[in-house]
Amino acid sequence: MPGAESARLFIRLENVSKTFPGVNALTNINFDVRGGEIHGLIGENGAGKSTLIKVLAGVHKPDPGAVIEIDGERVDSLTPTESMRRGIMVIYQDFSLFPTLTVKENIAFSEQIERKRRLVNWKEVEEVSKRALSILGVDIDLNARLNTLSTARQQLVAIARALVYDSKLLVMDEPTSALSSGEVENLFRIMRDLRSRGMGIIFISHKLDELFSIVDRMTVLRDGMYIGTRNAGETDVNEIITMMVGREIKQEHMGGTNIGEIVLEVQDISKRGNFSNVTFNLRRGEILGITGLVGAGRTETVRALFGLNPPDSGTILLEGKPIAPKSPAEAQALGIAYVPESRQTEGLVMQQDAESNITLSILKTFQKNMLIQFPERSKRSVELMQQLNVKPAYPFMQAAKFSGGNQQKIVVAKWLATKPKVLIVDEPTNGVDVGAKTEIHQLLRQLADEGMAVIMVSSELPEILSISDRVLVMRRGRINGEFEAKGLTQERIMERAVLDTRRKEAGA
Amino acid sequence: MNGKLKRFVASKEASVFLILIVVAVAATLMNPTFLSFANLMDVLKSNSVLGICSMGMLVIILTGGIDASVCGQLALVTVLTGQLMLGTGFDNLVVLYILGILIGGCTGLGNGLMVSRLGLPPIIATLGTNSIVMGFIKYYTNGEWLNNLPARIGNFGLYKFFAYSDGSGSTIGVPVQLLLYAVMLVLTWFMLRRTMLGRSIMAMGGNPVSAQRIGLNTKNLTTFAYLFAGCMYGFAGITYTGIMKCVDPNAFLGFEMDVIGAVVLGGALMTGGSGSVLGTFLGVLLFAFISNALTLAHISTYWQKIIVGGIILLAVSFDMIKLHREERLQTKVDIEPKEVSGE
Amino acid sequence: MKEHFKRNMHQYRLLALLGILLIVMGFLVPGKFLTVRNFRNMGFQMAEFGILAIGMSAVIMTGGINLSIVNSAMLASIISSFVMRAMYDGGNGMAELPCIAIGIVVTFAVALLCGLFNGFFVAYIGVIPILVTLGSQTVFDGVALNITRGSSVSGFPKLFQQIGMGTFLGIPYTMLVYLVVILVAYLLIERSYWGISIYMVGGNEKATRFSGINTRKTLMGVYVFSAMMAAVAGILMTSRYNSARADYGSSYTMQAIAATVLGGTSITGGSGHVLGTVIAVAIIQVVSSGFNILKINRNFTDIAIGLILIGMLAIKHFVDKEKMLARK
Amino acid sequence: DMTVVVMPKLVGIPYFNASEIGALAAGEELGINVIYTGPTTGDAALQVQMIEDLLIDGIDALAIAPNDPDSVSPALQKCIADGVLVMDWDTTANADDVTYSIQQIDNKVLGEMLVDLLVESMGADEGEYAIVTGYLTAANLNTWIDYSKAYAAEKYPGLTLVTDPVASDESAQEAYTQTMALIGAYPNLKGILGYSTPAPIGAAMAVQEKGLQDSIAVVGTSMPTDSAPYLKDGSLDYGVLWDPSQLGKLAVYVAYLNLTGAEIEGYEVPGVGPIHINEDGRTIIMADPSVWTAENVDNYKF
Ligand SMILES: Nc1ncnc2c1ncn2[C@@H]1O[C@H](COP(=O)(O)OP(=O)(O)OP(=O)(O)O)[C@@H](O)[C@H]1O
Ligand SMILES: Nc1ncnc2c1ncn2[C@@H]1O[C@H](COP(=O)(O)OP(=O)(O)OP(=O)(O)O)[C@@H](O)[C@H]1O
Ligand SMILES: [Mg+2]
Ligand SMILES: [Mg+2]
Repeated sequence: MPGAESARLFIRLENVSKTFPGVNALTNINFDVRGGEIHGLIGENGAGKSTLIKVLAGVHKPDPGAVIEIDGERVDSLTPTESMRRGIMVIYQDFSLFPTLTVKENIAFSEQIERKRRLVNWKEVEEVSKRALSILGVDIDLNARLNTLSTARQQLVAIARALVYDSKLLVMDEPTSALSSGEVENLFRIMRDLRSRGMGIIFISHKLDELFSIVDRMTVLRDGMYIGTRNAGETDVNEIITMMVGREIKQEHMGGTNIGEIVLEVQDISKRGNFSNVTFNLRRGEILGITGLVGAGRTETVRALFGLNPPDSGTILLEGKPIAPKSPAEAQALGIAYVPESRQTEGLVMQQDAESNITLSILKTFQKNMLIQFPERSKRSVELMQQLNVKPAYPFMQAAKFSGGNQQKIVVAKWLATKPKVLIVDEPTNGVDVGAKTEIHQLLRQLADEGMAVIMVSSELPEILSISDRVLVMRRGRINGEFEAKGLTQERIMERAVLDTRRKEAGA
Repeated sequence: MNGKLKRFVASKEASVFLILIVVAVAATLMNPTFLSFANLMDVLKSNSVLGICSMGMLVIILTGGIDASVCGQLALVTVLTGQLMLGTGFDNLVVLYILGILIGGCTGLGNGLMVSRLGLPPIIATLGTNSIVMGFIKYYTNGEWLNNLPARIGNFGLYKFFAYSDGSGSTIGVPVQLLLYAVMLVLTWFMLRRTMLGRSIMAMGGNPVSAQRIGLNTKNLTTFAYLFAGCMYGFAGITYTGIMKCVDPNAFLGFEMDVIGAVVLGGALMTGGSGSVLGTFLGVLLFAFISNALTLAHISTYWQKIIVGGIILLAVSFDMIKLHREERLQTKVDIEPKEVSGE
Repeated sequence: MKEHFKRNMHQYRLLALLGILLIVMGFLVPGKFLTVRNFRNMGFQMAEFGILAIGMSAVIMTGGINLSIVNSAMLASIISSFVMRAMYDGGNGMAELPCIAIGIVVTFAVALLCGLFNGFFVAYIGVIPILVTLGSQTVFDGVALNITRGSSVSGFPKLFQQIGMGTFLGIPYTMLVYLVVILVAYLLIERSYWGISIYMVGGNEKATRFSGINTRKTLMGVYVFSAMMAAVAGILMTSRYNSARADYGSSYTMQAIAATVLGGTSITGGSGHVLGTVIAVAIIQVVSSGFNILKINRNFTDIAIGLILIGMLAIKHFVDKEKMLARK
Repeated sequence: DMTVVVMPKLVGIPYFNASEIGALAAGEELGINVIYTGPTTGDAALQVQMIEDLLIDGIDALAIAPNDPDSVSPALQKCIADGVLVMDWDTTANADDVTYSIQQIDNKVLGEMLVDLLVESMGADEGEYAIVTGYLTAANLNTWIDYSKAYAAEKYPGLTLVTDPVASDESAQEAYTQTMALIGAYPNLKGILGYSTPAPIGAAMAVQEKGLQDSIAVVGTSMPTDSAPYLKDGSLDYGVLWDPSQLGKLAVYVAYLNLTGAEIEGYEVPGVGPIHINEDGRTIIMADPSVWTAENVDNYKF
């Protein structure tokens, strides 16, 4: 039972500001977390959530004047080691794992450092990591190299690493962005367990329903400023959204108004170890949602259409003509666009500026007499940034310096620029805040209504339900159900995603 | 066990190993001398310096760095210790080795500090060090060889274990350099595999930002890598003097490319975090044996270069093609078995 | 404007250093260094090295490296020299001009093959560039040695020497060629579709490919471009030295890498400017020529260039405070 | 004030250091300004640059050991156009480019002498031999090798060269490694000819290590102090060379005499001897090569 002891303040921040050259990421933040509570940290993309926790972790030094109190003791300079020593453990938004080490080392490494080991105790590493994964209830090859794992599995490893620790405050920066709902449930179970043992948890997520189901209190940031803290029981989604964006956002089903003829026909395509007998078609003006559990083969399937993963058999018809793109360049020429799921490795050239990234897919159009017309390019990129409300709208800022959500908007903008016939988006709102999410949804809808055909792969069922016209559910590489979106419920989708309903139907 | 074997077959080390076997078989078919104990020992002896240096380079490459100053550092070590021996007749091998390691350590430390504290890109820092050190050495020594070193160092260089005479006057046995190389191999392996220091280097090489976040002092780790390499070069330098019985300040020109080549051929990634002692060892063997095999196979000098280049390209292409193939055939989705029709 | 200055800070500093060096040399060698004659002399020399450095820069901008650039230059020169010699036949064969024209075409053709060779392994097989070019360097050198048995090839039309020796209105042809190459390289690398793709590929090959850019073509193009630069440099060298040999210019490889990074191109790719490389080449030239004229021991030239390299990049690091990401 | 530039193929190797001593000594004896400078690597391109740069400062005479005669030719023509006296030394430049050509020995004599010495050390005029050279691209080494090969083929048909010359990149370690491999590859090898000064040393090292002093003969161009240990234990049979410092001295003297308009033929250069110009009016040959053996090697100090 969380008693008086656990209700004690564990950490208190006062007057914390952080300025990067040209950006006030945090301004006079006041914030506290008690032991034995789960504290939600909410805010739009770029609100400063990640920056705040990097201050807690000792990765960023706050501007002078900040007060940080841990366990009642004032800490003047917080380094990563100091922060860990005082019991703060962070799961970073980008995982911060070691790609070339094995799973077991990734999990046990920081713990070994904490213990000031000089020699590696491989047995201990193995035991520790096994234990951590079993707490999470997942089965991952301990000796696999991290960079051979999918994003979802990497995220699980990052969580496992934090669980190894006997920490007092666990900070989780969007730990569920790549997880399936089953895995999320599992994680929540563990979080509740940790809470009951008196651990404080900071939980960052853009998925408000998730947040409401787990947090005790939540603090809202906007544009680097502290807006307020609420008890979960005493507030509702609408109030929080208002606090976040300063206005109310309604989410409702947006059906297509202008659905036309078939643009894309996928006929019985298969690829060994990727997907099997996939058949569907796509109409002009329609948004086709593809959902399913992580690892269902959705990404592999849509990549087949973009020339990244050509199928072994089957045919793809675009406007009635068979196509077989072998590379993204070919697919693009055919009028197919693809927003990949990993913006860091596949979406952006991080060290280049926003302008170069946004205009990369349409670079050729700025060519005149063999030369790129830079003024035109700048103009176009500013337009695109404004259209998607990228903040800040500085075309010359390095992509790496934008917040996660704004980076995602840049990737989306890059593909919108090509005005494709078929637009494929893979987890388009992964790590995107509610405001931006709605904007992206509206944009997709608008594009469809203007005559584009859209395929949206997403694990977020509310998103699927709110903007798709039709929904495909995939399960283990096959299409396991197709629905009209209108009137569809999350339960029916989950049923198809989780259960092998084909058996019943075939039998019936 | 089976899993381990599978992992090895899939590893980069396996490709180098395979090419090595092919080279060895081809060479043996053309000239059985290749596989003779005496020949193998000779080749290992003359490449032990390359091998020891490659251990240092491996650690640097694991941090994502590179060292273009191998030549300068080796020259500095051999010339300074050579001068000492000539000037004073000093011939205590243990002290010489310690001195060599210290001198190499100093230049290595200099490189490390420039990279970690001044934030210079490794290639610049070490290219700079190399031209400065080589400039001074050449200016002071005028490229003059140091001859007539104490007999002890030469005798040490000739020492062989389990030596026996083969009747024609030459002694066959395990050269002392092979032992020295083996010790450095084990030492580096131990450092990288069993100590937290080594694991930290591997981790940092893979993701420096994460390393900082979990509280590793990446600056010190980087500095250490260059320091370690410097010490290895120091050790290699004295070993070299033992083999050659004299010091030639110009002996190592272009040697850094051999060392880098051997490490990378052994599967280490230039971006850091990935690479192994075993792989590097195989890389050194491949480097050493190709050239030896070609001479034994009576291939004309003019063709040797073309073949060596060709084999390097073949080895690395083979590795890449294998990787692509695996990637293509990898099962990404566990596909549901087909149709379970009504029963 | 401010943006421009901030972005190109390093180049301005290099320019300032060049100015200072010129003034210092002017003082140290009064009346001899800052003369038309010396500038013409440096103009003769700088071109071949500068062109190779530009070829190297383009490759480094993609995150690669070309260790075989000088060897492709020499292999192309040697083969074309043989062709020219055979056709000219000491004056008994073809007329000078067509003979030279064919020679130049052959140089470009052979260099093209070398570039395609490297590009194939890098772009289509995906082998890392340092290994590819380490291997191809050995192969090219081996082929060149096999053809020449190590000796030099000469005996082409007298007129051919004019390329490397002649002047137009007092300006060496080599300098004119160099200027044209700089302009073309600038336009190609910093203003063209292909050039922008170079930077993007250097930053993140995968994201660039996913954006519909044919990154294989970009990479292939870079190695071909670098080979074309090698061909131009090869022609200038063959003409200036009136012969071709397998090991000419062997010291240029490392120097070209040094000039590229001194010029501000990041060795991990994704950034850099043609003009930065050009200024860096000029700095190295002034130091080298100045020390030669001062008859300072050649070893000090190496030391000075080493110090400049470390110094300028340390300044870049400290003043710009732009922590150079050690890698992507 | 007279300025004479003596340019070696490269600075910083023992051979050219020795010639520097002679050249500078001559400058002092004659009271003229002698500059001894060259590139740090044997790159012909660098040599051309240095010549061009030196011309800016104005010099009176240039004696050059060209890395490649053809490549320096244009630069030498520039010198001539500038009124500079151009000579070559150590390695010949193209005949049109030089007024005098100062040669340590007759290339043909040296090439043939090496073969004779090898046959003598082998104790037989038949058997297998191999050649270890410096760089495959070195013009003077290639000249000697060509003379040696031609002579051996004609005079000793029983000698067979096992393979093309093996390069040691002017490094004793490389020569040692290559020789080790050669010994393994050709079990009947009876002799090794080493060209370039480190090559015979490296070859001797390998022979010494294998304990094959009695079955394999090693003969080559080497510096006496470097060769002493190997000559004494029999792994190197003969070292052949000349005194490079005398060569440097001779070059400076010839330049001085020419510039002052004095008579060159028959002039007695201190420590070197009388100058004799060949019939071609250009070539000056210093002396016959000296041969060092275990007995006499200690008399030489370079
Ligand atoms: N290293 C940096 N240099 C400059 N600006 C930065 C840096 N890191 C973050 N910022 C800026 O600080 C602000 C806050 O970013 P932060 O990553 O904390 O946002 P966030 O709330 O976590 O957003 P998201 O939900 O999108 O992850 C953004 O405007 C971002 O561009
Ligand atoms: N046992 C495993 N070990 C490691 N990785 C696995 C394993 N099984 C599946 N994966 C990884 O999971 C991924 C399959 O998920 P995929 O992206 O195809 O599914 P998806 O339905 O598109 O899900 P999402 O898009 O949500 O990630 C592949 O990238 C694959 O590498
Ligand atoms: Mg964030
Ligand atoms: Mg996916």
